[in-house]
Amino acid sequence: MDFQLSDDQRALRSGTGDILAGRFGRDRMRAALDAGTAVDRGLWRELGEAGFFALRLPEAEGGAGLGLPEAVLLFEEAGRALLPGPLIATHLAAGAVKGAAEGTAVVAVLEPGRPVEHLGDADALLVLGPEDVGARAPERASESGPERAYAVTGGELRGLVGGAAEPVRSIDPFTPLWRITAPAGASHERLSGELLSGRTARWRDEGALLAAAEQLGSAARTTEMAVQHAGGREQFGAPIGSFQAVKHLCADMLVRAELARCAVYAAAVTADPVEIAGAKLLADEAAVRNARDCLQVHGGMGFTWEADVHLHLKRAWLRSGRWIGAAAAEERLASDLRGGAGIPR
Amino acid sequence: MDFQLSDDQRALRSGTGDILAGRFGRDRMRAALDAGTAVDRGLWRELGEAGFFALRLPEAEGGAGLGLPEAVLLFEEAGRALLPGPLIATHLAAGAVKGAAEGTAVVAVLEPGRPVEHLGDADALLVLGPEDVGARAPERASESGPERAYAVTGGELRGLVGGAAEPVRSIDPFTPLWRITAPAGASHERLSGELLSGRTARWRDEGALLAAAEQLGSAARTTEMAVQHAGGREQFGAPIGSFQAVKHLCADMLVRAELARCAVYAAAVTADPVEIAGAKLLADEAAVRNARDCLQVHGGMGFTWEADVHLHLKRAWLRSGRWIGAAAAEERLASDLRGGAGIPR
Amino acid sequence: MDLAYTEAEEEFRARLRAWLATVLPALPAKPAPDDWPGRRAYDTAWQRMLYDAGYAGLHWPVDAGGQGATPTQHLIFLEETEKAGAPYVGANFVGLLHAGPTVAAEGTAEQRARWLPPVLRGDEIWCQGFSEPDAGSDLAALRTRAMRDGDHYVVSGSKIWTSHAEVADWCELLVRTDPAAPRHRGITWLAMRMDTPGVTVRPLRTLAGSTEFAEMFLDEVRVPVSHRVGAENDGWRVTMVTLSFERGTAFVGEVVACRRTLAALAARAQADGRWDDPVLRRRLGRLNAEFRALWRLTQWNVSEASGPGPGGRGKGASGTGGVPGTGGSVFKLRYSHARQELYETAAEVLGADAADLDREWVLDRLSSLSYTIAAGTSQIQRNIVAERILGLPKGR
Amino acid sequence: MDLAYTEAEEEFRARLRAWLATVLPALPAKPAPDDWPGRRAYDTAWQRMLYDAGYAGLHWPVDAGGQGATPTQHLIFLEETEKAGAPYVGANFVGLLHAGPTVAAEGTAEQRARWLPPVLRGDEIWCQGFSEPDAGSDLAALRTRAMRDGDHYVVSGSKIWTSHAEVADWCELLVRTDPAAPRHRGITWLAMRMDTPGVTVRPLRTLAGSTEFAEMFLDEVRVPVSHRVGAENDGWRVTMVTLSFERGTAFVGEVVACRRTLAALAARAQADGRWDDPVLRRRLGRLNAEFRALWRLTQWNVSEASGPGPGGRGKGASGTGGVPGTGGSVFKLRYSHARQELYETAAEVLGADAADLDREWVLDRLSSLSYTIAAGTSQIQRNIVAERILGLPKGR
Repeated sequence: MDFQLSDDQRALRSGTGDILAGRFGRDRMRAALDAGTAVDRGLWRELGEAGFFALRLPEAEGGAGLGLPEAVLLFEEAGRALLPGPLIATHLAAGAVKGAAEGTAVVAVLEPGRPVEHLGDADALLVLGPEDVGARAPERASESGPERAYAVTGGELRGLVGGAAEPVRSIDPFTPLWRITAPAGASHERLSGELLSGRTARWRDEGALLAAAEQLGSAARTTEMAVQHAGGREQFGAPIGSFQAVKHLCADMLVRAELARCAVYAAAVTADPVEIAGAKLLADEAAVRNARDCLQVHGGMGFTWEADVHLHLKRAWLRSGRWIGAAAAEERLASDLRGGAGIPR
Repeated sequence: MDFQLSDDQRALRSGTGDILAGRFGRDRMRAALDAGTAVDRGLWRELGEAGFFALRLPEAEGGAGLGLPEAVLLFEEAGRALLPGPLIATHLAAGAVKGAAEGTAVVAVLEPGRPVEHLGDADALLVLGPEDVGARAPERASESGPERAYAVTGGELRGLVGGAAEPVRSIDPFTPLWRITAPAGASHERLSGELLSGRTARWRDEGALLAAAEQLGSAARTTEMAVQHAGGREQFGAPIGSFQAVKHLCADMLVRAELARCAVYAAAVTADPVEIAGAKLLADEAAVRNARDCLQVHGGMGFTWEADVHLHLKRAWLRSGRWIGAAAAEERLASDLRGGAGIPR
Repeated sequence: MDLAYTEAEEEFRARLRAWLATVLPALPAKPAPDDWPGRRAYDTAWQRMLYDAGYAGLHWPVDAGGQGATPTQHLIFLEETEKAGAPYVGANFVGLLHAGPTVAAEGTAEQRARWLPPVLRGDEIWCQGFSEPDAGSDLAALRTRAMRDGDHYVVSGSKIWTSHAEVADWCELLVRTDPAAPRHRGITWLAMRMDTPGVTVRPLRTLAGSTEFAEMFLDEVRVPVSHRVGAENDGWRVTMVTLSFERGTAFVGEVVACRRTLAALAARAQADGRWDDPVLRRRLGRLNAEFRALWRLTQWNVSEASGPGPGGRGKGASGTGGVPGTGGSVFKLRYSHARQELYETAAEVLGADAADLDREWVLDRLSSLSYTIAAGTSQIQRNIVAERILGLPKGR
Repeated sequence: MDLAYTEAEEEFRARLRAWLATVLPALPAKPAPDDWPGRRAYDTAWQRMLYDAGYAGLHWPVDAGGQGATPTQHLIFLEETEKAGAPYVGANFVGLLHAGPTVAAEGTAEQRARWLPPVLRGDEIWCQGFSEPDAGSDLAALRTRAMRDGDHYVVSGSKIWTSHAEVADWCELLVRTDPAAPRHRGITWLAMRMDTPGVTVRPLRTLAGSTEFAEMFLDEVRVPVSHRVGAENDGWRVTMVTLSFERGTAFVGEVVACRRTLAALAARAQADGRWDDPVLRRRLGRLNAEFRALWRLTQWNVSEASGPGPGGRGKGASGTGGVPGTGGSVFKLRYSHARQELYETAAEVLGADAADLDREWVLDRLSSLSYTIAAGTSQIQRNIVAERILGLPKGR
């Protein structure tokens, strides 16, 4: 057992961090925000070239042949950098949707009952089957509906955007949302497209894990932001970080981020659905609460548009509702206890 | 509107405090604890003479003719002083069970499914009907079982203590407990005695309110204890109360106690079941969490038997489960919202 | 302990209700959130209606042009206007609730005559120039400098978090007149006309996307010495004395609004089936206890403030009253947290719709993020409660 | 990132399991909680069995008589013994986990030869005399005085929270040898025989009703200078250096125990129908996430400590490791809170039975109240995390 990053993994993470710092540093991030650019096609292709989407494809198919542990390191960096766009859906679609692996296609995802992120920029739309609740995805899939996914492209996609979907004024300026206006609940039934059998449960779990990784990156980043502000900002003749009220907020932020880190990394190694649910639950909580505490540490400055903290908070809120939410995660984790599950190896 | 104590009420409260300080001050309280004395018959009669039990009986029946607002002030002081014994049951039984009003009888109460406090010392036992859940007591009473209460005395009571009940090793050294060993759930059905019609719901609510008042007194007392300790105890060259980590624990304790105070006093004035549920919920939380925080402020000292803080915590735990618990209180408060209840006058 | 209102209080309530029922239906449509001139016009028109009906400055002393109402009458006023959906105090906020009371308490007869009537009539509105970029929680660290030049002060510096700056006539300004004095001793209170040369206002965008606040830059702004209230270097005391005007009523309307929101959330949850989730339902029930108790705490504070003296009955049995602003700290700590929790629960009720800015409660949720920061962070409030009420020692 | 154990590690685990399966059924009955001599005998007999089987001092260096096992092997040992329900380290705690490692790291060859083998064989047990009534969180404030008198120190003062004092042979003692020096500089580490004249032990009753701890009064106790480990006045460093021995394994058994308790709570809730309450069920699910993650954090810390050097790989990518005891602070903060939450949830599962001391988990709930206090309060741990890991400035 060696639950530490290998040298290759460290290099991958820092390399990704460097690419994002160079291509989507704070100045460009704020410029994209001001311009209302969520998906930058050029950047998307660069991400594709850097292997962001093809990471887990076999080398024979043009991928890097790496696994979920490497993928979570990438998505952690993406979360840290506030990188926008349907990164997870495009990553999942690599190999299944043309152009996804290379970053020449932008792929969005439809989860029933939820608005679609970045539909307007999408070249393809993954349509997932119904969500499982209260059980491990594979076990319940047969009970809760057809275990199927579609990839919707071309004319049907344009028809959707043109008619059966309407833009929503999104709480997160980096995440445009579209509401499917077909009769509620049935929307995913009405779509057809390339059938991608047997992937719904796996995509849901992998999507949840990668979203958890983004949450982790965000939680770690807001911890750094809070610490930096607390160390520099003076009030009452001292850095506010010297006051226990602020200091202890920061300490609790680190604890949340580090526990989430271990949960996310371990879930990436085991790919166990229960462990993924736990990782998502803890990472959601870490991202949301750390952004909240970061805002509190920043005081009035944290309430301004100029500070980045609101961007982390809003994105963290959105991700919390995606792939697997708190209620479903807790139910899955409870179900795991039913079997009298002992201690894992 | 004048939501402040009247001069008479202030005098009643301070008079009660004086009586308890004189008759059950810390030294005597600890002596009773060491001796294992929960109910002191002499003190019980003195409480009866001071009007503790007869407070709300009409003057014509030997009472003081006062109301719930005055009763909560008494029970707040009792909670503050850690006064043991089935005070609430005996108070409720005044006028219905002989000797209760005068303090010559000790009256315990049986709530279905819960252990009986002080059964071994009891001269009479109130047996209440089933608990209501999810609705205001009066409305649900007819659905959830016969709205009836019994007073069990004499031979049947002795038979119960001798056979159908067994002592439980209680977590609270001041509150001996007895478990009814008759078939679960049916225990109250098997008992007979003097029928006291139509009182179950009222007694439940009044019992909940008076228990909330005891919790309030305890929460206020543990706040004082924490503040006193924090002001005197020095570590790192300063009183620990000068450190924000400790200071802010104490501030939150006061906030909890004061919000509970307003809830309890208002519920005493209105006697509204929803308001009583809210008061119990907030007072339970204030008593338990303040005792926990008081323990934390005391550090290792708080973990000793010698410190009083554990006595407050253990009693607060017991009271939280009595009369109306958190789940039932929250459901009752939620039901209140169903009607689209507006803003009260 | 009496929660029943007196006959006089009930009469006051009935009259107010009747009047609201008459005038509210005739109000014009509300202006758009970013239409500042429109909002000023709307808010001041409402103030004028209150003035004409005899409700302006309800809680102000009679000799300041107010109605000298009791705190309980003020509570009833705030409760009923909120219930009826009447306009908020809005642009009149600083004039009616801070600058005006300050002038009433500390100004000369001439100053009172000049500044108070236009506030009550809705003719002039005020903004507040207290906070600075480097003086937030630590207000006394303010550095905006005022140098005496004959019968004027020449003021330079910058202020932040100034609401309604774009449309205000006057600004109540705290400036440093003696940099050598101890922090609290070198501060002076000035009334500054917003059209004085050298005043620049720049909108400040919040995370909610709106420009509710502004930054204000002062470049050698000349303020007549006659616009100083209180003595030079006594501005800290002058400002703090006003807090005792509040008398427990600060959040009456807000608590009423929270209870309305809670009832609406329950209705929505029932309509869409989420009510069947006991986790959510119990959470709503808990909030019911919370806001009912906060309402009772408000009544408690108002009753406590109704006694003689500026602080009411002094430190009451509960320990929450007496020192102006401390009973308020107990309330604000709990209220600001409860209201944030209310909107978090709203997000649960909304589900996926919580991401839609056009849904009810979504912008409120964003705005609520400031509650534990603005007007004294929760951290500062805990210091106040611990040190001023509980008597714990100040930190080293 | 590799969570699979190596072949050698699996072999170690298999051998241990086989041995446990052989010896555990033959163990005598556990003594009563307050039977201190019985508990000593039971615990030391177990230690002797470990010694004979080659498991004693598993994590100690070989030259100290230990097995020089890797942190991962130590983790496996703690995991398997907990799962198998083997006896706890009990009365051997201080000797094996603190005093022994201190002597191993800082003692002379003679001291090591004298004190270490009896600890490993279970022949002698140690207790700890560090805390004092006025030196709890602020350990360096200790005042127990040691005056040099020829080749002895004469020690007077009082200690508190001393486990197993009634039955210990030796006490590792921190005393003040230079009252004039800065707080951390005048402290010396001594090994004191518990049967020396002048040592008085008084049981200290906890809120759980038990006498797990003791107070110790020292009245001119003579301790040979040769029983000093490290230099005079260098005791603070001597004591702290031992923490690096821990290598992430401090709470392995506890986390395993928590996960067993959680599974038992779920089983109990299912048996009596409370499982149907989603509020309780989801709370149990949440705790499952919590303790699974704490187990992974343990593996992370152990892996991090497995690198070269006393602190392992130094400050890792996560920022949790490196400084001895700081990764532990992150863990302890979360774990102590989670375990208290576990027993609060147990009380929910128990319902009315939570008041019955004879029910499972009820005494555990009482004991758990100390977790956020003992061995550094959560407040102190947050200071450590904020200052030593995050680099925030010390308070004024």
